[in-house]
Amino acid sequence: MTELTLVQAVNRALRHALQNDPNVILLGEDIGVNGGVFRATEGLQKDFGAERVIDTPLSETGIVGAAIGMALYGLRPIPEIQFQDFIFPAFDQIVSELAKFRYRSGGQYPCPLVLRAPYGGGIKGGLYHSQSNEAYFAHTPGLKVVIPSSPADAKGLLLSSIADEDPVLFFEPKRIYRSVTGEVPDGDHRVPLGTAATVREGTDVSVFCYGAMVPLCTAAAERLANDGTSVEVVDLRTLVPLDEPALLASVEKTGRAVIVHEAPRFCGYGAELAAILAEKALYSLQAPVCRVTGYDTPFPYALENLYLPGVERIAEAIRSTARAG
Amino acid sequence: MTELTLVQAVNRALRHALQNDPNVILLGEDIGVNGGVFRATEGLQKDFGAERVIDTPLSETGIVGAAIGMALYGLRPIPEIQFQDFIFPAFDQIVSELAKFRYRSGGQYPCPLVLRAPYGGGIKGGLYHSQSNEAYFAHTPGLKVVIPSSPADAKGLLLSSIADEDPVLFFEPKRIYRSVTGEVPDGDHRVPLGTAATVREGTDVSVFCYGAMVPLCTAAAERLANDGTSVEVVDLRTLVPLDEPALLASVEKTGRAVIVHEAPRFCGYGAELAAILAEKALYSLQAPVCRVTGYDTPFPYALENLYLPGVERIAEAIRSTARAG
Amino acid sequence: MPGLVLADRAPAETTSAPIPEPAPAELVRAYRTMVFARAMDERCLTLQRQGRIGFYVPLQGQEAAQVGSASALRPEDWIFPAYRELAVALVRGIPIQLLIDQFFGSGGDELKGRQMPNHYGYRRFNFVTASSPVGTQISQAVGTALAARYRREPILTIAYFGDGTTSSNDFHAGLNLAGVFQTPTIFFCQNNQWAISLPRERQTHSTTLAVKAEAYGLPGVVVDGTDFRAVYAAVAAARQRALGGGGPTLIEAQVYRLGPHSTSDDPKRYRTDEELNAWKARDPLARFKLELMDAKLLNEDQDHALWEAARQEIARAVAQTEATPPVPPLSFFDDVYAVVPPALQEERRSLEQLLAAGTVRP
Amino acid sequence: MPGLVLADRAPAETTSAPIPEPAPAELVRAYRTMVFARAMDERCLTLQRQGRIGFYVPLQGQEAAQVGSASALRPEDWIFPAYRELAVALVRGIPIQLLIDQFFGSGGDELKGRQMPNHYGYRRFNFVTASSPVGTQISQAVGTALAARYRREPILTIAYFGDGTTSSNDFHAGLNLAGVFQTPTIFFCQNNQWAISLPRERQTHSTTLAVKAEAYGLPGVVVDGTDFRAVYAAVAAARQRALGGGGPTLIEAQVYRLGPHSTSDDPKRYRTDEELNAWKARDPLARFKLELMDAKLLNEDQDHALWEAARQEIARAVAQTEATPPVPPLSFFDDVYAVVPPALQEERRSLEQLLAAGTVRP
Ligand SMILES: Cc1ncc(C[n+]2csc(CCOP(=O)(O)OP(=O)(O)O)c2C)c(N)n1
Ligand SMILES: Cc1ncc(C[n+]2csc(CCOP(=O)(O)OP(=O)(O)O)c2C)c(N)n1
Ligand SMILES: [Mg+2]
Ligand SMILES: [Mg+2]
Repeated sequence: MTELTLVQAVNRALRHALQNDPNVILLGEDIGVNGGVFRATEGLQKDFGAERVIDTPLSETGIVGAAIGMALYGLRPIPEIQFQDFIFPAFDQIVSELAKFRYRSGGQYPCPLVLRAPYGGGIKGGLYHSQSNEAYFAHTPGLKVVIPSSPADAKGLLLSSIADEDPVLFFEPKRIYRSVTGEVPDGDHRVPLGTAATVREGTDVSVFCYGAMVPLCTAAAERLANDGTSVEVVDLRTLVPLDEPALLASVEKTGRAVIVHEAPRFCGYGAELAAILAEKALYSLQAPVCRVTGYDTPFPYALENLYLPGVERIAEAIRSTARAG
Repeated sequence: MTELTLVQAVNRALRHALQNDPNVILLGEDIGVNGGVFRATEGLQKDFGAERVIDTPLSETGIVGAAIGMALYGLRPIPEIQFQDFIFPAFDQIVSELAKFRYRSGGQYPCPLVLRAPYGGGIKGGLYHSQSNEAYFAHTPGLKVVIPSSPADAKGLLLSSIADEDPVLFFEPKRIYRSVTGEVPDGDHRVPLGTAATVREGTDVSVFCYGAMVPLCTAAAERLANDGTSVEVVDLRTLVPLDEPALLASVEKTGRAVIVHEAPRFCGYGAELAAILAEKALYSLQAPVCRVTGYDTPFPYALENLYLPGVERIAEAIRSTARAG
Repeated sequence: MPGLVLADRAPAETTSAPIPEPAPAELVRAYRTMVFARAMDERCLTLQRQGRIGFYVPLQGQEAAQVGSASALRPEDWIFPAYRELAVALVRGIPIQLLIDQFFGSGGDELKGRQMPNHYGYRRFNFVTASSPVGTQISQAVGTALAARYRREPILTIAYFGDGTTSSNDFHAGLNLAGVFQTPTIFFCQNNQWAISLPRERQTHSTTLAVKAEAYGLPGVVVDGTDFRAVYAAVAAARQRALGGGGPTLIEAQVYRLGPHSTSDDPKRYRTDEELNAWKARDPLARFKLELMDAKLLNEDQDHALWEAARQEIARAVAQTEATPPVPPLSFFDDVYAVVPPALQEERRSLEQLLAAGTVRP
Repeated sequence: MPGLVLADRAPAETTSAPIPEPAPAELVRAYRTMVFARAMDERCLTLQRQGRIGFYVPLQGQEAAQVGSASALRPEDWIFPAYRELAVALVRGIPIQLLIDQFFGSGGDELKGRQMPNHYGYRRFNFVTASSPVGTQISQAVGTALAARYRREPILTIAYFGDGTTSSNDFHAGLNLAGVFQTPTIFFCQNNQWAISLPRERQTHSTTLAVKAEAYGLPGVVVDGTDFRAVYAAVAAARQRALGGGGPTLIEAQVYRLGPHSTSDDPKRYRTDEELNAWKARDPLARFKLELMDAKLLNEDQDHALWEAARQEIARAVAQTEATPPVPPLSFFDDVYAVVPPALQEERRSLEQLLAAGTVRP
């Protein structure tokens, strides 16, 4: 066990993978000499060489296209997109190619790779350094989508993603890259994909969240505990495949659901969670489902603290959901 | 009034716009000399010249980028993407630029244009000529999303979209381009954006759908009428902005909701509809919400008739929703 | 090298070792493959008109470019095709039964009926499964070349694409990456003069397509794509250079699409009979046949026999495909992921029930 | 023309009319703008270090390229900047108060606090609002040029971007479209040798960046971007050609980014002091100052006064911005659409209630 920040845990996982699997190759903008703009790849080019930690030209299209070509050949590439906001030039490669290669070839060409990108707001990044674009990828069959919320999960989920036989989009909550520290197991620590974590048990209201929203939801839950409301906080960790049993079990227990994410509400990931509840847990629901999300606007700069769900807004939503019905 | 197919109605709307607004410019691949691979722009270059109906090189990035530049300058460009499946090379321009220009400039640079693309399955188009990608755009604040299901709506919604001050993605159900005909008003026929149409009234179950699914849902409703189940079919027509009052009013009346679309279920547009019901109509719901959609796989070729919702699958879902609870 | 010219002002690189002329037997084999491809094409266009297959992309006019380029490769080289590379597939030795099965989307299709006709690929032949969005294979081919070099495996990758596809994002990304990393990659552009209805000169304002190589610091060559030997020589030279560490090459093979873009297309809407006829006079098959006859490697009887053999083999394959049961109805749930995840299993189960109840039919 | 060379083997096009040298008053005005830009830069770097603004992108080293290019334009020409074009904005006459307001995201910001510092734009100055994703402005600039020509308005558009951005999709798409349609567009590449930590020679294997023009059939020129006159002449010539119907030009201005990529960057991690110092010796301000002093257009006292005036004006603007109230809390719901749609009105109302109740604070 070592006390690490989230970004350090990512770095450790990458180092572990580079050390233990010669097929692992990192590529991206500024990841080598510079160690990544968030230092996630710090020291790795120095230790593993420029053939394994590759500084690429400024082309997300090329980064993902080349990574796919490597994966087809049998390597385990880990491309980095500098900010999730800049993933769109690679969207065609991700959605048309990466997600569909295994399928369209009748299983001949699996394409396992882990595409890493920091996502989310709260760093005064404005429109183009703050977005949460997970829903686009969650809607794309063939991709897996993983978002850690703690240093230990960051390492464990990343190592599981690298070992996975399918393409994984691994989105890192940059806002808590350094603000959260925690004990991280050394060595080959794995957290299985597809399993949610109940980070706090409770009986009155269930809160479903992921990434940088998890600490905020936990804080809101603690606040409400003082008022006598028992809140269960479920960190989904893997958005695709979703741990649906965990979702349903929690709502069957509490009868009330609050869903929290940073992305805009309309057609966001939370819509799917709410839809599943409307389909499969309707008779358990004692109160309307409630979503606490980014508003349906682009991400603003000066007013990001109003735009983003904060502890107060989350707590208020839990409170009224607890009372409703 | 003239009896037209859906694709002819699109052509008439474009012709009307070219005739009445010198700012209207069409651009895209094979739309000029060739008249479009579906003949939607047939005859327009001949009549309005190559400066107004522009055959472009093979670059969706360039088509949309250039169209944005035209819109900034005050024109009303109508770019065509040959198949909605090929929109992804332009995804960055659409999501990062088109959707955000007005916002990021504090309102200085509106960017009104209508991006047309045929979408959907049922034409034996396989993975890359069949997709329904509306959810990606519906999740992107700043864009409007419109999908007609009849010739009259195709013309009326398209003319309203061209007159709109915001960017509109106008997706045309290619499967019913020619199979559906109907009376279409001549001249400047408009159907306002943001209003759903109740294409069939009913009291037992509400069915929400759009595009090529509308005729199938209507057929399913007719079938069930014989069994004594009264089905209301609501054609949403505008996905963004959604006519939420129409959604809620219908479910308040029937207490039961079936949602139908071709796109994969997970995080599809139907998830948002179900989520709104779980938030705002929970106490009206007498049965679980039911989604009938494409399965969560890429779009298959040989088995597309099993993949796509058909009348039987829709009717079965309505039937069991009518009985549930 | 006959018919081979260096692109307008492209950095000229000449290979040291001379490229050997193909042996007579190789020439005849190449011709036979070209005949075979043409016969397949004719047959498939008919099958499509008869409604027996849903769609087809013909290659007529491009046989010499395809057979010439593919013949200069070795089986371990990875091919990244577009959708028009039937003759490349035949050179690679992909059994026509597999191809016909794919065109029909029948139960014999190793791709399991997932894709439209012409969008095939077979891992054991190092022939990567094609997709429809143009250009995406180009940057992938560069990645595979990087991977092979990383493993110190002496192979190259070749990406096939058309004139229109030089405008794609991946053309730019792929060639730039290849230049920076000097990957063993050949970019083989079949300039068939048209991208559906857009003529080459309105696709781009550059003097040639090969000259675009210079934007990435690569050598670019133009070759007469109706001339088997010229294409063979250009590709063999590029291969030699690439494997010698000399980096990638862009080759523009000038050809003509004699048929429609696809069975959905009507070229009469956008091009003239004069143009078509001028290029028909340069039919690569006719040219190659004359050359072989001049060299006494072929006579009319032998030619006739080649066509007959091809037609019969194709007919047998079609018959076998049509006797094959269709793809199993629930198979479309496979291969989305390595293992079908629980939610998708549930979807499969629900369809299985609908099928069992007779509510929906395959 | 001093310092101007045609790109390696690019199709040379020479303009007929000679480009007039800027008048002495123009030269002095240009120098004053360069001083102003440098002073702004220094001040803003300090403001960022003090935490008074959140972020900043410096332009030091690129002043001559920016002032030289922008001075050769007319106010009706549309500018499509990247994020580093402060001196271009100053030439255009954008009041520094507006810029400082934008950097602070204060209530005076005409962009309403929507964007990070440096991502501004003002319609009335024909200076389009910048975004972060690199390159997207390039194809947009081509579309605007097409629109202007369609309206028979004699203007041109100019897109600014860096060396790294030549690898973007929109560079390829934009230059190709411009070539095909021969739009009145200047592609102005400030090759400052680095894209964050990637040096120019690992961005692309081409001999120059200007040579990429040939891939699109355009003229490409390389110009010494530390030389005001050379840049001015190159852009003026390109403008003349474009408005005469001669089509677009790619100009590569060779400069150096003397500072960090942004305030988040530490260039010591990836480049040497030797390289930096070599380029510092070519500081465009120092060079221009010497030239003006040689020509007796400037003396030390006047130079000093220019710096003082600049610093004072900037200080005044900062003070005024800091006295401005913040952007109104609910304003971020505006401008998503022309009219706030009902669902968004509902979201706004819900936040309004939370604010009114004191649950959340601005
Ligand atoms: C990204 C994308 N846009 C549009 C299309 C539709 N389309 C299919 S083929 C084609 C023309 C391709 O021309 P070219 O590259 O010259 O190849 P050719 O068909 O002539 O062999 C177009 C526009 C597509 N497949 N992909
Ligand atoms: C599409 C995209 N990918 C990545 C980034 C992150 N990024 C910001 S600036 C930059 C380097 C740009 O280099 P260059 O074009 O040379 O311009 P310079 O900053 O040197 O002026 C990168 C990689 C981005 N803004 N957009
Ligand atoms: Mg072609
Ligand atoms: Mg640079």
